[in-house]
Amino acid sequence: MADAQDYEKLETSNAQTIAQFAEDERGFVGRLQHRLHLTPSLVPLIVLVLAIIVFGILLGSKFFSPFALTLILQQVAIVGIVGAAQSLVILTAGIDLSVGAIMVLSSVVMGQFTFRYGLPVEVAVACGLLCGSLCGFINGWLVAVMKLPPFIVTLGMWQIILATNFLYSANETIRSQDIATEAPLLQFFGTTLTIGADEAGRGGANFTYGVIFLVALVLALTYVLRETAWGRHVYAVGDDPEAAELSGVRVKRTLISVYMLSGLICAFAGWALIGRIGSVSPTSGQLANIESITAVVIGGISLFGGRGSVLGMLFGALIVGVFTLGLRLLGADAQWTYLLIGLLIIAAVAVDQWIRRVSN
Amino acid sequence: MADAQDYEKLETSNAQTIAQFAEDERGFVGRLQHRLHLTPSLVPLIVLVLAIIVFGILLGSKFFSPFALTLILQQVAIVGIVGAAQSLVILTAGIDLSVGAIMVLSSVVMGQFTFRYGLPVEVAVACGLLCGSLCGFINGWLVAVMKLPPFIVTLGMWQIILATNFLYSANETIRSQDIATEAPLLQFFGTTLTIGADEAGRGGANFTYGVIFLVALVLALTYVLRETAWGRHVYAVGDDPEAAELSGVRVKRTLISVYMLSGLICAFAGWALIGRIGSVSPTSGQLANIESITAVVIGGISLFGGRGSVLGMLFGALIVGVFTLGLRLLGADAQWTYLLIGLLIIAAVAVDQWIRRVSN
Amino acid sequence: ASHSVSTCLITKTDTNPFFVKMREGAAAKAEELGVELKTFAGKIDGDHETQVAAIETCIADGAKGILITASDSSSIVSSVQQARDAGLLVIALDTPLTPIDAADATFATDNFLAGELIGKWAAASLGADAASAKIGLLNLGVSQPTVGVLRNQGFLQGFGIELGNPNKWGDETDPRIVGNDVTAGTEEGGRKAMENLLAKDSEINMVYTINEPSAAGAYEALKSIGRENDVLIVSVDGGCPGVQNVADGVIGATSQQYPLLMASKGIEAIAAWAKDGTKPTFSEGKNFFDTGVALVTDKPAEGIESISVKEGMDKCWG
Amino acid sequence: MEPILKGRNLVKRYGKVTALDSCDFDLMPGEILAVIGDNGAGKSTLIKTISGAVIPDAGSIYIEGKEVKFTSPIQARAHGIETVYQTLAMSPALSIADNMFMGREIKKEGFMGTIFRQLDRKKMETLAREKLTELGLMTIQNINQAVETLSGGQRQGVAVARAAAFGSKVIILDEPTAALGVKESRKVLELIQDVKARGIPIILISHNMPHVFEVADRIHIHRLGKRLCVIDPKDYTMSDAVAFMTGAKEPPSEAIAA
Amino acid sequence: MEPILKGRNLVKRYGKVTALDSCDFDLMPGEILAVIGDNGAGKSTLIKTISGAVIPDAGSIYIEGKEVKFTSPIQARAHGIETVYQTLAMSPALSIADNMFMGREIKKEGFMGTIFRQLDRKKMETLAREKLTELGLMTIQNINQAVETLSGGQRQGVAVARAAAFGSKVIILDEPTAALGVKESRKVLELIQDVKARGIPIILISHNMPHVFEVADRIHIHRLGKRLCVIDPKDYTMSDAVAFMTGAKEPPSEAIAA
Ligand SMILES: Nc1ncnc2c1ncn2[C@@H]1O[C@H](COP(=O)(O)OP(=O)(O)OP(=O)(O)O)[C@@H](O)[C@H]1O
Ligand SMILES: Nc1ncnc2c1ncn2[C@@H]1O[C@H](COP(=O)(O)OP(=O)(O)OP(=O)(O)O)[C@@H](O)[C@H]1O
Ligand SMILES: [Mg+2]
Ligand SMILES: [Mg+2]
Repeated sequence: MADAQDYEKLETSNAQTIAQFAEDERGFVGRLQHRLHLTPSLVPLIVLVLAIIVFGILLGSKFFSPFALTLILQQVAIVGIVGAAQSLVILTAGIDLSVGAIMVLSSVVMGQFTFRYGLPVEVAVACGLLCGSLCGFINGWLVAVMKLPPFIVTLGMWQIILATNFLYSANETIRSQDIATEAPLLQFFGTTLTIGADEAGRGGANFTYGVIFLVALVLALTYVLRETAWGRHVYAVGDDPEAAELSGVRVKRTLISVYMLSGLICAFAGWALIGRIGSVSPTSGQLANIESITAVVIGGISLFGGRGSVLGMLFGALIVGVFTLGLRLLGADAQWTYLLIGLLIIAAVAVDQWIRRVSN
Repeated sequence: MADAQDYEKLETSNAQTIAQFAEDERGFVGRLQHRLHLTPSLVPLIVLVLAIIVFGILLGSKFFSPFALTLILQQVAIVGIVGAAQSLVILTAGIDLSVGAIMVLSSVVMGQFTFRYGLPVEVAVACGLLCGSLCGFINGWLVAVMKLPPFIVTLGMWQIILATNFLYSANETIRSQDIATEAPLLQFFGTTLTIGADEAGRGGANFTYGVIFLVALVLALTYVLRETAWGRHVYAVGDDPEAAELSGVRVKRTLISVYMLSGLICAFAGWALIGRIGSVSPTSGQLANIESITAVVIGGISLFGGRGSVLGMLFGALIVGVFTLGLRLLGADAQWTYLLIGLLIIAAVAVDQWIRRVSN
Repeated sequence: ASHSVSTCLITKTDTNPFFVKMREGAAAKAEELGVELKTFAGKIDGDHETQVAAIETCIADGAKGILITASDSSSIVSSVQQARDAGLLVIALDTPLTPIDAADATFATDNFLAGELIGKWAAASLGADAASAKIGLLNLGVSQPTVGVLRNQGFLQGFGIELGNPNKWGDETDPRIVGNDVTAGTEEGGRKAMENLLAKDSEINMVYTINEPSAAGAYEALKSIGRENDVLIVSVDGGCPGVQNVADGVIGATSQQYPLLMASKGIEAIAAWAKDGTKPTFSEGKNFFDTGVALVTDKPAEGIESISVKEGMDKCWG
Repeated sequence: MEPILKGRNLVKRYGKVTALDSCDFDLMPGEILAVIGDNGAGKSTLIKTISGAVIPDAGSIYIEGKEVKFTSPIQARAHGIETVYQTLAMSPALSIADNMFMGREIKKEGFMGTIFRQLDRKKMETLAREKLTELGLMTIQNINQAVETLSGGQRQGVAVARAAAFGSKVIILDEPTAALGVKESRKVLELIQDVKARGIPIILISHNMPHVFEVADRIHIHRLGKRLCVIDPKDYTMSDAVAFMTGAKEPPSEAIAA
Repeated sequence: MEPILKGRNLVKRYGKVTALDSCDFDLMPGEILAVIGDNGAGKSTLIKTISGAVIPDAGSIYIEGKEVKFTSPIQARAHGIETVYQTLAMSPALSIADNMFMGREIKKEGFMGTIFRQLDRKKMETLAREKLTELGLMTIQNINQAVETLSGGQRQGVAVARAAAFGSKVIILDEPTAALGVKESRKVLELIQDVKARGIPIILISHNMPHVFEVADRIHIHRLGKRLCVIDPKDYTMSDAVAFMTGAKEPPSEAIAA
């Protein structure tokens, strides 16, 4: 019965002449396309740079000044931090509708623990961060262990956390002045570094600690996602959880850790929020969900999981920030700005898709 | 070279003794499980019936009366109609965040065309329906032809349509009294059929035409999705668009038709909305998105497309309606109600998942 | 105690402290009079359908009366009619219905007057500078809810700016107006809107805000660039943190409203109606019961009646 | 004789990879043409350009001498070209019957069909069962079973049955027996002969040399994105074919000209 | 001799279908055991219960005589059981190297590895390339290519290379050569022999009878969810095996007892 396989045997004696297609030589455009394809976050970056250039030309120094540009950074800081949390979850093919609620509840916990119970502010902050992680853990447990769809889990948790927030805080605001005198640590992320202001202290580049935290967070997450085993597992789980499980990833543990980390980041966002608005207000953050998801999607992260980078999300958030401020400065009124941002969301993604298509 | 295949040849002469596994005999539970597995919409139906029974026991005739039960139907009519549109889109693995905006814009068009331009009300209604379909077409075109992600397309369109709505309507409400005297057709879906009221016209079962339309729509869509080629194509596209394309489905055409139909249904929802609230109000419908998605997901339709039924969505909407009314009648305050509804959303889906798991 | 009389309170939202206090006022009064109270609210400002559903629920529940702050003052009318037809007493709180007689009674503040008071005060405080003021207007939302429009237009009228369409903000042509932006009535929105306007013109020196949280947010934006002392902020509401902010110099002046009063009066009226069928009466010369509005500031301007911050603190809510 | 299907200078690049590199291709009427080649040689890409699933970057395709430009598989199907893709192209959540009739559903007769456009499920199910029985795929218990619950081999059987049932001009099979059992593979080979007997030409991609040499009239050897040569299985041994395919031997010059 | 891996009375139902019906199973140390059977006979289900990917409804599994209960494939891997699934189980968007080292990544040495937990990409890439070269999968140009851009056969090659590189006690291969070319299949068979020479037993599921008869020490014939019999390839012909498998012939009683 062996003779039929002789035709196969013959082959193996053949020397290992390695078959190799000729590399296709291309010009600059080709190499650029290839680069874009390999680094998807380049695409939103290009859109961002183009947007800044266009608004810079249209508006001149009013827009293209250190003051206005760093203002955008400040305005997107909260959305960016929450967007980082959202990115992690979306990379696992989930979605987190409760990010805004977790953020607000955490900030309320920090505030109330300090002012209502008189705890040292450091302890209160730690409790707030713990609270965020706990909310994240519940999300993660329901998604990973109970195998419920993330959308519905976080939709439910959104309502639960928000209602808890209102019930617990009794809708009471803690005023900025009180915080500044009694617990300035809560406003830590609001501290501003100003570079190059005029004598009166106006203009110049303003970096709040919140902005610096955002940038550091995005860089750290980029490193973790690219360079550690945990990061690869996050991508694998988002890509195909069944295949990941079969090839040795602890899918449940990875999912729970992602949701917990997301909750923790949201709690940091809550802290940064106190820095930004000065006060602790239980009604903030209602739009954080939709804004963070917008940033993530414009940033090129696939809602089906496994593809995209946190850096892209940051550019996505900045694109929205640039358009919002740019359009307002151009004199568009609030409703028109709203409409144009809608158009530009679609246009930004269309450009992105177009570039990707060309490079394929 | 043929001899190696002799072992194969031998086989084919063998008579067609058909290999068949023994059918596994099971008891009642087994058959029920199997039934649940085959008809996924049974699961939300069971949750619904249980919820009605529990609230009926807790609240007695206040809840378990024709009046209260039909009231729930009226309260979910709009969400249900929008949910039907949402279901279609979600079955294709998309999502439509613009449903609420399309609904409101269509109702504003119907109202303004009648009152601002003095068009005959039939023409104005037709224009409203056309407007909805057109919005749907734009969504569909961007998704199918431009290949943009549905989430981002409808997010952008949501903002665009809503801003258009505010700009066009100048935020003006058309009053119920004016509509009733000048263009009663706009309130058509508000017409109520009362069965079994007392002499004073109170109590009894109240069915508005809107409710009847909802039921008819759901039945019609169920038929179309199950029994026509188009319906099978919708499922195939949602399941795996590439495979559908390769096996001969006109994916683009199917997608565009789905979004257009969804837009048209939203326009009908806009018409029904006028019937429900009496007036034409440009600020209505802000929550239609999230509520319709909630209904769809509780109804067991997969957000990843291709699985679930419109009937399930209807039960999903009713579950939310029953809980909302039941909890309010039990005297829970609004925040507690939200909190409990959040819990119940998660619980309903957990039960659903549990039943599915057992039946596997 | 078993409550024979049941009432409903339906507010626009139950997260805004204004409505929270209204609910507390109602609850306290209801407790005192032995009336059962159920509260309802829209999920967001402008959430009209939930209010309609709430009215239906109240009817199904057999309530004697409804207190409502309508999200959409004219759209709610048919539902209100339905409730009245079912024998319920309906009282509009804070926001009058259109037409105003669609409700059995209205207990409200005059929001236009509230705006006008701070407008006049601001013009007087700026004195000669008013003619060259640079004004930023921080409104509620793009859907232009009535309350927001009334306060905004009242402020402009009081300040001496010619109005365009009085039912709409944003169509004024006065060059002193730098721009409008929306805040959603929150600190976050207030800060962002203020930043946007500052980027447009950093010389803004007069800011109108829809409520005190957005004023606090605007102040943070100014503080971050060191201009908190050369900009005058005015606001409306009179919540305790807001009045405290007037004391601290964050806000120049605010128009104080009295939600607790509205709510407790409303509960009293329904209790009376349930007892013997008496309907509430109106304030003299008005077609509604005015629960009043007072300008709170420690820098009174000539010819404009105001109360001191201390007095404001005594009457404040939330 | 004019080829029924002809490809000239087909080029397809994926990023850096050139999957098709000026590839030619000929299918004669009524023949079984086998396409063999190493993994990644570009065989699947070649047949995808022919079936409209991939649009080539350059080159032209002719059906019975007339140039055609397919932009979707539906157009190729309208020309009677039916394909079983290596990835099978089925909707996992739908039933076997639904999948077999996807895109060419049968409507009920009478007004239920014309007005209400109702599908004739019974007829489709009967036909589907018939086709599967022909292939001997009888371990499938339920024609309404979702495709995702089938074993890998069962899925492949369904895909082959679909192509055989509907192909009218050309049938393309990309590794149709890869996951099939001995018995089932046999059935597919028989089916290929049946189809050929009906006068319909077949393109068969396979790594199974005995199968290829058993049924093929001509063998197209693909290497590095190109047609290396075309040989007659009667003139060469399997060892020769494998040697050409892997580059161990130079192909004869007359085969290159063929 | 004690079997290294033993299954007794394994049962697995999917809804109405009984995929495993009181199935027994034995793998002896150092042997190559082939599992053959019709499509849908339950072969994949059997090996999934052994590799922890599916939890059986009933029955027990023993490793070296000790009962084990796997609830996840990770546990089986921890016991040195490495599996190539029919569906391959790879993350399409990740690179070849990422996929090969999924779940057992190599960290950098020094504090970058211990504190910052940085992966040693270079080492992983070098190792991955080595393994692929051993299999002769050299048409893969770039070890950082996403798996989704590979041809079907290339993917299979990567999966086999992964199992061969890491299996220490048992290697299970579910149709490892189904999509492979002649040359590549050959390499896999050689690899199987190599692994056996290292003393590691192998379970091979295949529909390719010549391959099975070439490498197997014993052949487990699976039919209708059960082990029908176990035969020695030296005592029977391929025709016999196929006849048993399809029910055309009764298996000899001594084989059933085996
Ligand atoms: N969608 C794609 N994106 C990028 N590269 C691709 C894509 N499809 C195929 N390729 C590449 O093109 C080359 C040819 O692939 P093709 O699938 O045509 O090979 P094949 O001859 O069918 O191989 P096999 O016998 O393994 O199926 C391979 O190197 C593969 O990596
Ligand atoms: N997840 C599942 N859900 C339902 N039924 C399944 C599932 N997996 C397998 N089956 C059924 O179990 C039976 C055995 O399948 P299995 O995949 O084990 O067969 P196999 O012997 O590996 O076949 P092949 O040679 O085609 O791979 C089949 O009838 C199949 O339809
Ligand atoms: Mg191929
Ligand atoms: Mg198998």
